[in-house]
Amino acid sequence: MTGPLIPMGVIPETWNNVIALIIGIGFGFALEASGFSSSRKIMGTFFGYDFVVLRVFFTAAITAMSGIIYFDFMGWMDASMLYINPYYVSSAITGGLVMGAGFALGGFCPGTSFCGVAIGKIDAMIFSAGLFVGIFIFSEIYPLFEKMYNSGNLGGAMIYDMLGLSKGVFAFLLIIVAIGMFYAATFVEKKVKKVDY
Amino acid sequence: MNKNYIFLTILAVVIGLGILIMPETKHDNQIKPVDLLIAIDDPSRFLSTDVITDRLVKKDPTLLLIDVRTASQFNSFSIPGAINIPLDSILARSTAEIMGNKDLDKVFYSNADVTSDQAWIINKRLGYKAIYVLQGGVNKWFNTIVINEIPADTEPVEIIELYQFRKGACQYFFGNNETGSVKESNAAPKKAVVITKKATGASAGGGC
Amino acid sequence: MKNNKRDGTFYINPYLGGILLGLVLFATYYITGRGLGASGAVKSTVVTAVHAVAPSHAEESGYYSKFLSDDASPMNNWLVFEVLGVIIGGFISGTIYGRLKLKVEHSPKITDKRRLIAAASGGLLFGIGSQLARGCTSGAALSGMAVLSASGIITMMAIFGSAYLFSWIFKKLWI
Amino acid sequence: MNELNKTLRLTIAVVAIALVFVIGLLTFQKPEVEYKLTPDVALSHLTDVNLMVNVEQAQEIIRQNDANMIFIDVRNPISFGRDHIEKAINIPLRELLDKSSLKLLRSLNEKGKTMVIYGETPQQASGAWMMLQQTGFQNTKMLNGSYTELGSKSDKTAAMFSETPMIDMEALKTLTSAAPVTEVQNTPSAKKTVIPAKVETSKGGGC
Repeated sequence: MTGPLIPMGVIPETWNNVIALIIGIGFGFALEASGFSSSRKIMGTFFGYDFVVLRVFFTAAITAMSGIIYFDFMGWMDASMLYINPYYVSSAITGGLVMGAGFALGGFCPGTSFCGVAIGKIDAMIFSAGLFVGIFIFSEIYPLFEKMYNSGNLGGAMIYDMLGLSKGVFAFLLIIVAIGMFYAATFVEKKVKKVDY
Repeated sequence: MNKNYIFLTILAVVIGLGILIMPETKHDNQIKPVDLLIAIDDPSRFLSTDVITDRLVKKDPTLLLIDVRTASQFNSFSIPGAINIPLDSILARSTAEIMGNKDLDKVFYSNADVTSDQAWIINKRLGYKAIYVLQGGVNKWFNTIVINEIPADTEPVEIIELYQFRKGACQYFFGNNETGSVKESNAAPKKAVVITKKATGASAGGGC
Repeated sequence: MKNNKRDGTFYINPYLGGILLGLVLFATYYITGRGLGASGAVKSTVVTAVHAVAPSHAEESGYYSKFLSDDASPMNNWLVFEVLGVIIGGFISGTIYGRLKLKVEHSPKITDKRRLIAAASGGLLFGIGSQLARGCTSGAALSGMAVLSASGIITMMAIFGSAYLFSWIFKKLWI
Repeated sequence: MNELNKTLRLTIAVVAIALVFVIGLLTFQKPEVEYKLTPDVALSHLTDVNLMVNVEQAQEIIRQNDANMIFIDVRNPISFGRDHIEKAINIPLRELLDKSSLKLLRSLNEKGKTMVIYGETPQQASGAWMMLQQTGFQNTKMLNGSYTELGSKSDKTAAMFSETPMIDMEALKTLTSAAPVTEVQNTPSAKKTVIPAKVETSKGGGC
């Protein structure tokens, strides 16, 4: 049984929505149980009192990455069939910068805000409402961004290709860097004054 | 610090080392040798001359005949509507565009089965779909469609019908000696060209 | 111990949470061949809503029309069901750990109103940014990192870099 | 931060994941056969005359009884049982890449034997030969002819399989010249129109 299952036709497309719901439940549970439903806990990463975002984010990325690489090697999964988001240089960076500002103001990102909504955080609900409005505004003023949105398309570029490394070397470095960051985070947490939330 | 974290760090580094020493898997669309052998052993890739002729006469736009013989052989005689891709240029980039067109049934032919089948095997290995071989090649096509002996009246109905079909197809391609044949013979190959053009248009569209 | 679990302050080990999230992400890739996402669901909803209210406007607009096709409604989208699942999953976890409570969470130094205004503007910016970058933290950054795509890692660095910068500017909102 | 001190479930999870990887790697087997030639090289071998054996050469090999030349019969066992070249080894086409066949072929390869593949038709031999060539058996040749040809010198039905053009141009001429004169002129012109179509194809493909 080689994955990805739906593109390979192992699971019919009609199951798509059911699978989406189940995966969403897992996603929501993992986020909420780690504390991503609390904006103050999330913001701890940026002030150094609680690095939960850094830990969860990098552990998740490394787990999924190793899984994909190992499964690909063992022939259980065809990594070349995975969808790679196209890389548009300027719009990715600008979008990231705008999102960072939104992160600092709102204290949520879209996924975590839905988690906050689920447990009754009013600020999360307002954040989600803002999300709708933001996307609506973007769509309305899209002609202004159109040029930037479509410029500098590098397609489904891979980071290790851009850096001139092999996939294995980059993945290994990522794991080492992440472990280093985890230790640094623990160190910083001890130094920074605890914040009650 | 919790001792477990040291253990977990080591475990994570070991997993990372595994990734580091793992050779990168190559992803091409080539089918596995074992699957290729199964495909070679499966005769369903062979289409009979009558089937192909029927589709040619019906101007099937999804049919693309590919002549893998040399250009000189192609120019001296070829099945109407075919395009010429000699075997040695079967891996050229322009060929890949045609092969990648999923809407076309690509049928290789040569004088007999051998060269066309070799072209088929190479393309099958590269993972192309909807590729076939004309069974018997031009020789058989010529000797069944162009040259056909009138069966005796005592033959079964099927054989007589087959003869009539072949005779009709032959007249469609090359005209006959009855009056009014000039126009017909002129028109038929031209139409065959139209089929090819449609096909190429489709392949260009798919490639772009 | 059991009391502790129910009082709303219990969180699982963040590394365990990360592994759970990573397994969910891996399962998503293994089953569907695509990553997770959240902002895409909002986009689908917005597109559907605009299309329902002003169909001609949606069809003429350069952006909406990208996501409108004749046969399938954009609402019938993988991500919409996934986000519904996120809400259900969050609710389950909130129930287990006793965190279900209607409240506005903010620093004691600011008022509810200020927190809500900040949240609304944050959501707005996130909405705009996620469309520009073709995905949000989960869709572009996390899923992109799992497959080591350039867009994922660049977007992740841009988000966290600018969030570090802006969080010091808006420090008063948080501590 | 007391959640950081609870590591039992985390350890179990990480160990479980690592175990999946380890089990996967332990059960991982390299495929028995892999392509050793790129498609381009394989294609170039198709036109290599040194890798072909025609009927006369094959008959010569049989006469000389050269110990370094081994005939591989890829026909089905029934045909092989009925009649086959002396000392030929029967490996039916579908079993060509089976473990036992590969073992045999590899041992022959190591001994430096040249294997001549023959089948019912040259097309059958060609398929088996191409398979072996591409999977790294360089010491293989194909019989460019059918098995029945080996026995008799001129077998008309067997010649049907060979790649020599058998188009009776005379018949074609009589077919077209039987029609009025104008048509004779028309037919070549009609053929010419086929050629531009070919040119256009390469254009379209290159786009």
